[in-house]
Amino acid sequence: MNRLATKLGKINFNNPITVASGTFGLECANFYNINKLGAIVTKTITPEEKIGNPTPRIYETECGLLNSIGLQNPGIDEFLKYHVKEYKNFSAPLLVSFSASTIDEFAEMLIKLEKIDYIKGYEVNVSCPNVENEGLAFGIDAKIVYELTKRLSKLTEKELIIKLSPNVTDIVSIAKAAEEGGASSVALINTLLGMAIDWKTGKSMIKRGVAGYSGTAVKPVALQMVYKVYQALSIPILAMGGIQNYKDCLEFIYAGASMLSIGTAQFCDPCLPIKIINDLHNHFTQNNINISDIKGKVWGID
Amino acid sequence: MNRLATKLGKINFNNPITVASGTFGLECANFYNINKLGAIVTKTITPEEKIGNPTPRIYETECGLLNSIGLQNPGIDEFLKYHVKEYKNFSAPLLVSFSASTIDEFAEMLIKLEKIDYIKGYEVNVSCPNVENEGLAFGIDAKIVYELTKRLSKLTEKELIIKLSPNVTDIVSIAKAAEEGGASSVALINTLLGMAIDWKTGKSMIKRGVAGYSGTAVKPVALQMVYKVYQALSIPILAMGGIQNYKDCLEFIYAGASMLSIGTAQFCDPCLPIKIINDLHNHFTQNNINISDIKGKVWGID
Amino acid sequence: MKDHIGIVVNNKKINELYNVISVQIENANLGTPGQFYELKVKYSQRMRIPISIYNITDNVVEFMVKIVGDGTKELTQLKEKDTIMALGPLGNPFTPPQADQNCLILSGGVGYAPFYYFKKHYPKANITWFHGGANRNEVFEADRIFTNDGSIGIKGFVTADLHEYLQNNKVDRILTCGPRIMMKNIANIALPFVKDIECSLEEYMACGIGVCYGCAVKVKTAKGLVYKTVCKDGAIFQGSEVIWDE
Amino acid sequence: MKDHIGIVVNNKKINELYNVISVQIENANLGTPGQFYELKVKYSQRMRIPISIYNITDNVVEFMVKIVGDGTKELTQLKEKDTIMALGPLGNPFTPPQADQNCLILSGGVGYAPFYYFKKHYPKANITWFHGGANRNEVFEADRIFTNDGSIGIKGFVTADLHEYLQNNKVDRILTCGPRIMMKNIANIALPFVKDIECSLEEYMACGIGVCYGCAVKVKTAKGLVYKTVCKDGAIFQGSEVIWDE
Ligand SMILES: Cc1cc2nc3c(=O)[nH]c(=O)nc-3n(C[C@H](O)[C@H](O)[C@H](O)COP(=O)(O)OP(=O)(O)OC[C@H]3O[C@@H](n4cnc5c(N)ncnc54)[C@H](O)[C@@H]3O)c2cc1C
Ligand SMILES: Cc1cc2nc3c(=O)[nH]c(=O)nc-3n(C[C@H](O)[C@H](O)[C@H](O)COP(=O)(O)OP(=O)(O)OC[C@H]3O[C@@H](n4cnc5c(N)ncnc54)[C@H](O)[C@@H]3O)c2cc1C
Ligand SMILES: Cc1cc2nc3c(=O)[nH]c(=O)nc-3n(C[C@H](O)[C@H](O)[C@H](O)COP(=O)(O)O)c2cc1C
Ligand SMILES: Cc1cc2nc3c(=O)[nH]c(=O)nc-3n(C[C@H](O)[C@H](O)[C@H](O)COP(=O)(O)O)c2cc1C
Ligand code: FES
Ligand code: FES
Repeated sequence: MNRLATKLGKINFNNPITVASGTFGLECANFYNINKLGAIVTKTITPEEKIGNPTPRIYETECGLLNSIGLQNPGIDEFLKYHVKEYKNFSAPLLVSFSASTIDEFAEMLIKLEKIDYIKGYEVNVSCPNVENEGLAFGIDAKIVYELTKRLSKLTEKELIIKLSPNVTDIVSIAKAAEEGGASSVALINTLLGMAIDWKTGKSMIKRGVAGYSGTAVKPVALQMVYKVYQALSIPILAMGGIQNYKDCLEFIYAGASMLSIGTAQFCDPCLPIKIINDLHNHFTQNNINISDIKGKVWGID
Repeated sequence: MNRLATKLGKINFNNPITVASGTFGLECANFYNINKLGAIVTKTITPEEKIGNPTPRIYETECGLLNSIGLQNPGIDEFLKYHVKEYKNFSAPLLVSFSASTIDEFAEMLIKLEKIDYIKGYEVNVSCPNVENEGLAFGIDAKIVYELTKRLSKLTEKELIIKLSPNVTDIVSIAKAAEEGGASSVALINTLLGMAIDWKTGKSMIKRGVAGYSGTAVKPVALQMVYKVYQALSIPILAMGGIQNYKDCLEFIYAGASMLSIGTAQFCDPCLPIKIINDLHNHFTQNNINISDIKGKVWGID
Repeated sequence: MKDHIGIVVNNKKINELYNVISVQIENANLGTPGQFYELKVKYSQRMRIPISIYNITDNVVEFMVKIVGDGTKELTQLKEKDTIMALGPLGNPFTPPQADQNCLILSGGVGYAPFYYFKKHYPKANITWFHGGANRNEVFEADRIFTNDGSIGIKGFVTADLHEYLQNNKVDRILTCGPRIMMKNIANIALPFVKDIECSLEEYMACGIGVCYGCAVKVKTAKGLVYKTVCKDGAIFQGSEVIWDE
Repeated sequence: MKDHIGIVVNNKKINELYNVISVQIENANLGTPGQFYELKVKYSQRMRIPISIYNITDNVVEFMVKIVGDGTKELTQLKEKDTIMALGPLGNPFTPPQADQNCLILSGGVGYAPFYYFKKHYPKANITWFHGGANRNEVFEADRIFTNDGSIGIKGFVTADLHEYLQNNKVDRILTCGPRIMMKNIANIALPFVKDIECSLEEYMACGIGVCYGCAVKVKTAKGLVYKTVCKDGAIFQGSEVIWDE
């Protein structure tokens, strides 16, 4: 029996650990056997090439990371022509993250991606804070998320994950809209909005001013959202936000996660995803449990 | 010349440092001379007594604090009868924080408070995450904030500060509603929503499950909101969220703050507000500047 | 009550789990049994850790610390001459014993700490002391010893023969400190015999001085059920007033 | 490229600002001049700190570290036998010098570091080395020395007499590392004389391995302006391709 086995809406995974979009690349194969991951998630692809945001793009705060990459990517056509092949020979299921500015563009992208049989599912990024009028505008409006998901779900039989923004008044209503539109799972959270200023000079540490905030600091926020969404939805959750070790994973599983993405913490340790898989395996074996025994089973709440 | 002098909409303060509602009490007089504070802000008062939330109410995460106090307070009548007098003999301006469930209740409270001449202003808490249907429901809806502020601003000539929730899609629209309604200043941020779970047992660390999240972790989020609100509004900002030292204060002043509240960090050091005042004084003297020289002057943003 | 700069003068490992840390603190002699300090290792990011007064001699406070997590671990790693912020003494003391009173102390694990000083502070009091712990590492000198695993003393909880004891002995006051469930059981068993049960409670703390209402405990009062603070209204509460099942 | 467990074998203070830290790292001899490691003090919460190879002998890498903030300070506090995670060697080396090339090295402050190993690695190369720094603490052995405050060497920037020098001397390549503004000035002054200007750039880094696009630098390419990564495409870029005013 594989204690770590888990699933999202349509795919079974050998283990619940994957990597957060934008924090992983095939360069990681230099450090460990990528096939050991539960799944691979690509950096977000857009309809056209994006050169990305001006620099500085990165700043480390006391307990988190600010980033303003701006979805730098070669665009879908280049991706399909050159890059996607590089993922072909990995056995870990491939999930492609993509984003666009209109529902039509999203749909066109999905149609193109559908042609690649070794793509096993999609993480639809409606929540990137670092580009204007792309992604985020969608992620904050339940109606648009519903329309988008409805359109996309008709175009594919594969895993359709909607990745949500935490920068909203009510993430549950948006998650529900995705579920009603036919998403097979939801992913949360993308980055919070954050900022840092050099106290000596008043200079913004990030050229674009406001950036995406991730890492340890955001974990309590992410956990709260996963908990609430789990209470309200019946489709599975791919959870992320500040995960640093297997203990954090257990917190998220108790809150309701079926699967987990490691993001920022990889920058401290590129081998972290594999270490976490091992630690989880040991924990589950020692305690003679599997994921479904504890998923969503947080207690002591009044 | 007093380099630390600052003002909100209607009051001048000797220095920009005050204390965040709910994190300070007159017990602090055991540690320092409270009159050295720029202002005193009380714990939030409600129309009726509140016994508060079940325990545990407090949990410290890796880089922040979760709290679920539930606005425990004696209610306004008891407050006016017994407690407010204790503040009478302090020279630091007194700002009373209050909250309620309906606009009428808010207005009735204000009318009662207006009778006390040594109350110099109000922090209207429309943003407490730890009580149901109280405060927060207001803070997330621009229209209600506008109606509430309009009503209250007609009832007082004193400083009227609206304290905003960060748990919203667009804090600027809500801040604007407060400005249009006649607020003389805005305060931000109240706590984010957060959660923590015991990874060993799955037990929620806070009895109510979801709690308010404050401290170092939230500083980048608060800074970003202060920056955006400063860009959009013309009334002054009382800023807070994770301030730990005078450097953090400078970041917030560069982002646009006129005044600053110290909250969670006092739990590490009850004398912190006074230390920060001294450090700010030294910094301003050494650099031969005052607050208005740097307020809102963040640069390097593209 | 002040935020003192304490100087560590000794840090002694008692066993795998426990240390006794001696800290020189200005005016520390003013502290009374049942009061505590909120300690903070300088330059540590953590909030403060409430630790009871275990002993005081010449303005040196001894703290008995059980390692349960990162914060207590940090405390046990302090070295001689290290400084440590010590906010206190905080909270209320146990009521001083009267000459003719028979006091029964019931402590569990690190709940032993405040009573060591209590006993020393009131040398003339009539005190009987039962102490219980999970195993031999959790057990210290007392009149009767219990361990859950039977590795030393009587096998069982500290409450094992309490009912019987109270039937056969005149006890005027009980003083107790330990896990909540232990104190709850003590209150249930003992209240029919003894009105005056002083319980020293624990709750997560933030401010430690009564301003944040973080360390709440639900108690019965004339006004009905209210939350009082462990740090300012407590840490000592009457067993009869605490709502144990919150 | 691997995340090695390095062992500190020496940590020498050169002056108030600078240390040289020697770390034993498996297969370190494979590192070439211009490459760097991402260092991480074990158990520190901070992300990694990119530091150039300053020297290599028998799989011991020397790093020259200038204290500018918390992370670099932590590095200088490492003691013999401490372990430290060392991810690398990362990035591309400077192009090896050809036999007949006259190389001019222009370094500023801690930008000195990679060239020490460059010079050692290519003992037969024709190298002239100008080094500049703010004051005497920022200055190390070189052919010509500049300080902003004139405390040692020529008073002024390292570029002070560059134009004149290039007019009077045949230079085939320039190699430079230092503050961006210095390298920008060098490119402006020198490009009319020298096509081949290898600049070692700095940017905030997160991953260090080319996956996050955090350490971007804008460069001209045949396809137009694009952002390349310092950690994987760099750290060496041609002075003529960098968009200096970003
Ligand atoms: C008035 C008072 C007096 C105390 N006196 C002593 C003493 O003399 N010696 C001593 O060793 N300890 C004493 N304690 C307990 C001590 O404060 C906690 O053990 C300590 O704060 C734990 O910190 P940590 O970082 O090591 O553990 P954490 O990592 O914070 O927690 C480890 C475990 O302990 C539990 N825990 C932590 N803090 C508390 C708390 N405040 N209440 C209930 N459970 C908690 C957590 O749930 C967790 O399971 C006292 C507590 C109070 C309130
Ligand atoms: C490829 C490469 C090679 C390097 N080689 C060396 C070396 O051999 N020796 C050495 O001492 N340093 C080297 N550095 C610089 C070193 O990485 C930074 O000084 C260090 O990361 C600062 O960390 P800190 O925590 O001490 O400072 P922080 O507290 O993070 O910052 C202190 C100050 O330095 C500035 N700063 C910090 N990091 C960077 C950065 N990456 N880019 C630009 N400005 C920054 C900040 O704006 C701030 O003003 C190199 C950098 C790169 C990219
Ligand atoms: C440098 C960086 C780049 C990111 N790029 C993307 C991206 O392209 N698409 C996306 O959906 N999320 C992106 N994210 C967000 C992460 O996928 C993740 O949702 C977030 O960082 C929270 O997880 P963490 O705290 O574990 O990093 C990025 C995050 C970082 C730090
Ligand atoms: C224990 C605690 C109690 C609080 N109670 C209140 C309150 O009664 N009213 C209110 O407006 N904000 C309350 N807050 C929020 C703070 O005033 C402040 O907005 C927030 O904590 C962010 O600042 P900080 O990170 O400096 O603490 C409370 C915060 C804490 C930690
Ligand atoms: S810890 Fe703040 S009231 Fe007790
Ligand atoms: S630091 Fe991530 S790409 Fe260079």
